[in-house]
Amino acid sequence: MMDEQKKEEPKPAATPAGEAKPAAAAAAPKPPAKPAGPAPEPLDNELVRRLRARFGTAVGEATLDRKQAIVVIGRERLLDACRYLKEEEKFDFLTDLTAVDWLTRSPRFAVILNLYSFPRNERLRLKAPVDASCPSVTPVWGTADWLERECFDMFGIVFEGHPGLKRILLPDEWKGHPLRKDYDILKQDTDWVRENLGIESGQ
Amino acid sequence: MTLLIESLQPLLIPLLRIIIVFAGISLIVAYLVYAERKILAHLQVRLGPMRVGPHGLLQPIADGLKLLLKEDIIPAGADKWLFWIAPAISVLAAFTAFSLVPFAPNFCVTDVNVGLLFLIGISSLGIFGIILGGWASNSHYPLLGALRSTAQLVSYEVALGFSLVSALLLAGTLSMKGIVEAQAQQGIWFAFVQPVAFFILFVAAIAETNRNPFDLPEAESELVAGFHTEYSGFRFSLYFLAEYAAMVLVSSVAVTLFLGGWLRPFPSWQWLDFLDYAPVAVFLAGAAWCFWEAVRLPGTREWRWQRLLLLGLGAGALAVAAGLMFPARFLPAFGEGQAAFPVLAAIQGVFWFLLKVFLFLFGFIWFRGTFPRYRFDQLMNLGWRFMIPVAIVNVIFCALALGLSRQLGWSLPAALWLGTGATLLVAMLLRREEV
Amino acid sequence: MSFAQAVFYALAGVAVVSALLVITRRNPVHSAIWLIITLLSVALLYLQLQAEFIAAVQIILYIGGIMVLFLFVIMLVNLDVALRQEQFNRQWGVAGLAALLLAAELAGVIYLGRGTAALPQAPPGALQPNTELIGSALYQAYMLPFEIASLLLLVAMVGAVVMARRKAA
Amino acid sequence: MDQPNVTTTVLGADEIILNMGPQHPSTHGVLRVKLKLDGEKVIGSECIIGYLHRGVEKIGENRTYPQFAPYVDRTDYVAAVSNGLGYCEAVEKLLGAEAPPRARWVRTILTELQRIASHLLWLGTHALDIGAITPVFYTFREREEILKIFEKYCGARLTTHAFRIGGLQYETYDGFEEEVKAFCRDFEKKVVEYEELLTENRIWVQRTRNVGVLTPQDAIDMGATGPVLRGSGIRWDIRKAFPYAAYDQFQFDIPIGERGDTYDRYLVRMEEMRQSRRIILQAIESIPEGPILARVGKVIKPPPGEVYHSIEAPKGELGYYIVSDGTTQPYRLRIRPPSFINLEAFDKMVRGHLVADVVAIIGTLDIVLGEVDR
Repeated sequence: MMDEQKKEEPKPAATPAGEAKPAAAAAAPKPPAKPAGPAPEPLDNELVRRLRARFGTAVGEATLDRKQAIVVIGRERLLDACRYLKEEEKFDFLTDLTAVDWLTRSPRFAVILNLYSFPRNERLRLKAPVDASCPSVTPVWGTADWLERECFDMFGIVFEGHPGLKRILLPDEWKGHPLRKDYDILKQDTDWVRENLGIESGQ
Repeated sequence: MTLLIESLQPLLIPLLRIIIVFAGISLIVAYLVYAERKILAHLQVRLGPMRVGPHGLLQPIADGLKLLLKEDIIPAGADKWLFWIAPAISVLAAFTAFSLVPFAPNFCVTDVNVGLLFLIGISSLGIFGIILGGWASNSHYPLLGALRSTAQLVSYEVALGFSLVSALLLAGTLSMKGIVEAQAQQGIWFAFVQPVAFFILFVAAIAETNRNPFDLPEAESELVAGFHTEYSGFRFSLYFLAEYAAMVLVSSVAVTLFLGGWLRPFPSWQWLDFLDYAPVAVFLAGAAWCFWEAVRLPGTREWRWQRLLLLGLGAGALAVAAGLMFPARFLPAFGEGQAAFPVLAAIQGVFWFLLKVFLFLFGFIWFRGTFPRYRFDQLMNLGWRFMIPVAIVNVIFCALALGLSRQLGWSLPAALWLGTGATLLVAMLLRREEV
Repeated sequence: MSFAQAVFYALAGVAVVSALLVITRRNPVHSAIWLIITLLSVALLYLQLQAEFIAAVQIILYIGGIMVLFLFVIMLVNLDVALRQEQFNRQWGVAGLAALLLAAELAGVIYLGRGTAALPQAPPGALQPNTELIGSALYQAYMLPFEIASLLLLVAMVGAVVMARRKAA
Repeated sequence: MDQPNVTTTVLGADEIILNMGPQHPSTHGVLRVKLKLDGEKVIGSECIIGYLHRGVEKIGENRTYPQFAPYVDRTDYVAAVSNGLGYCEAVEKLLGAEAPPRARWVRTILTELQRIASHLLWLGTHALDIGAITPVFYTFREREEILKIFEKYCGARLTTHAFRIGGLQYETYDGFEEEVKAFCRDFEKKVVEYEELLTENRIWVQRTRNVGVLTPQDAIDMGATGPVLRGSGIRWDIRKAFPYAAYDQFQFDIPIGERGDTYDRYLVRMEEMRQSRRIILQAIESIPEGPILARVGKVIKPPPGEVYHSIEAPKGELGYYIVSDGTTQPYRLRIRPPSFINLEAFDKMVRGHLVADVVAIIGTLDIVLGEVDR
């Protein structure tokens, strides 16, 4: 555990005081016996406070899971929040953008943005609960282009404002979005397979 | 009937020569491919062809058979007539040009007094094989390959031409034979007094034959196979043949113009006369190697055939060596009585000529194993903004040197070296400008 | 008819027929190929006249140089459009008439002057040394015209470069 | 002669569309690139990917945690060890467990060997694309030595599945240290050999200098990581920023480029190989004794929650985002593929260059289509 903490501490000198991590480390309870394992806990640091001050109720729950900061943001303020995070808080790097399908929840999907800040050497995970559409963050980070296309391809989430939203990994005519939970692992677009590959099944 | 035979008489000897040259060049080309694969393989820490025959020696034949038996595909949208004729043009041009190459003082198909011009003219027809083949395929990659080819060949032909001019100035003749004789007479190979021209010729020759680092028309990683992407089977093998024949051709031209053609090294130095026996020595060495290998093979039964083959080869080489040393007095037919060993004397020229050509070809293969490929604009820059100006400057200085030596009685080599130095200075200036 | 004459007529025939094919082919690449054949047969005619140098230069410059560039340009332009265009416009009747008139005139002139203009016999062998003779003719006897011609070519070249540049800018 | 019915390609003075791939010698797999050309100049491009899509992430949701480990080897199949490290550490983080020191040391050694192997493959093919046909044979010679070590260690050369959640699959074999040391000893000279062939070769420099320039701003904006990012002059490496395995124990430098062109990326990767060698030598000298597997239980059942863990794979940041719902299978498993995101910068890098440069740029991005498409 000690080793783990050491790792999490920001290394390069370029980093200003990383708010999230030390606060978290202080708040972290001593790990109990093995089976319990780590669990999410609420997060309240400078960054979250600034975000709340600026975006009010759009900023939802902020948690710290496995010492990683997670902030939930409403979809209507997502683009503004991203812009703010990039320009003011120096989260200049969009590491990853993906989604999770919570089949039974409402809104159904959570779009996950994994941000990183070079000056702070710190990661931040944004979660935006959305139903079928989500504002595109391509104006903020160029990376989002393909990542949002992949997300659309796999989950069917429409990113509003995306310059060319179309499928990226699957064929354009494919029906269905494979990473949705109601898309069975053995399911496939049999019509497409028959028409384009000339076989009955691609599996 | 007799009249017909008599009227054909003058055609007979040239016909025989044509057949010998054609067969010889075909063989050389086939084994050039083998040599390339072997040399490249050894440069690249691998073995190359090893399966067909001992050390893969029969590989070229197997390759040829394979290509002949392959299905011949003509793309649907192709211009069939042109698609059919284009490879033939390439091969025809490459092989016809050999009729003007003097392999030895007494052996060339024909010697024309504008021989070099004809040779360049005929070999420049080979471009049409590439252009038309690329166009007739009706496909993007071949077309791009053909366009690249055209631009490249036309550009480098200029540099090539200028580098030839300086040799012509020194020789004072356009006859291929005359050029070699001029080198014999002046007692120096032109490469030693015109190194810049020789270098430019070498580089331009690589570019003209589409070899690495100038192999853009068929750059595999960019244009798949360039102008012959759509070709297969026999037609592809024609292109292949033409390309390698062109390599041998430009090497022959370079050897004739700059490396003294059939002359042995330093022909005017008497104390090097023992070099005349080099062909014999080569065969003797070959025989010795065969025998040594045969002895070294393990004594078990499965190596019996290998051993027999090696022994046979060794014996053959010995026989050839003995044949070369056949004394003159048993051969009245040769009767001139000039050479003590007439067979050796006859083979002498061809031996040295081919040796030099092979050295040149080795350079081609070595380059291929070493250099990355130029980009198209860089190739053009090199050609137009460096090679051609330098070649022109070189011609001017060469002419100046000639004038100086004729009018003022300067020593010709000294004047030429001075000119070379001046050319190199100009080249350095050009280079600096570019960087 | 001697062997040489037969060769001459064969070559001349090839030259004329392929020249006709040059203007009648719809596909410019084919036209270019026929033009190459025309030029080649002309080169062979030079050879028959023992003008080896001219023949070699004909092959190098016209076939190996100019025709290659022709083909280069043809490949760069849109051939589909060319194939769909009318090959002969409405003036072809008038043009044909003019050509016929010209041919008649030429034939008439040759017929009328058949006795007077005796062509000199070609020398039996090649003029030796061929290349040197041309060289000295060009650089001694016809120095001025030669230089003027090369100046003209230079001007044309500079003009081409200027035009190309302006277009790019 | 019959009138030919030629359907000539439209090659007006304007644009043509050139399709490269999916079967093309230098697209490194089944990448398809549509190039919009003006003559030979590229004025636009579109990458068409997905030919190798196998739904790895979907498979991950339907396998238990240990079952999925071999699948990650098949994403970036030329750097399977790195993939395995990333996945195992991500699951360990999710569990709150940590591999014992000996395991971490061995992981570091194998991962750095894998980095060298991956870079060697890149170097060979990149040089081949630019027309130098010889280096590929030299690099494969050395790569072979690394693969032999892998084979001896875990029985596989390519898809190694070398690690296990909680530590190592196997104890090292007898003579492992000596063989790794011997490799490192020889490898120093070999790098010099490659550099002699290429680094100062005029043609190589001309072909790669100022080709595919990616400014630092663009590199960050396009999410480039790994040597692509460092080539643009940003000194960022996850091994330093968020040390994992045993990287915090060793000294090594992070090379960066100045201009962000293909040549700089080449130099960066060459230096990275040297630094990897340095790390391996330090690690092999100090392997601690002890267990190789932490106590993680027979059934891997992480508590609910989520984790993102990333490592510096040879191609860039390889991240795993795993959401657990407390069962034995991940609820959501996301792989952040470095190749995929680096390839995104392709269009930006390729505009204004020639077709020949396209090939150089694909090579310098060092993509593996198995990872791009997953």
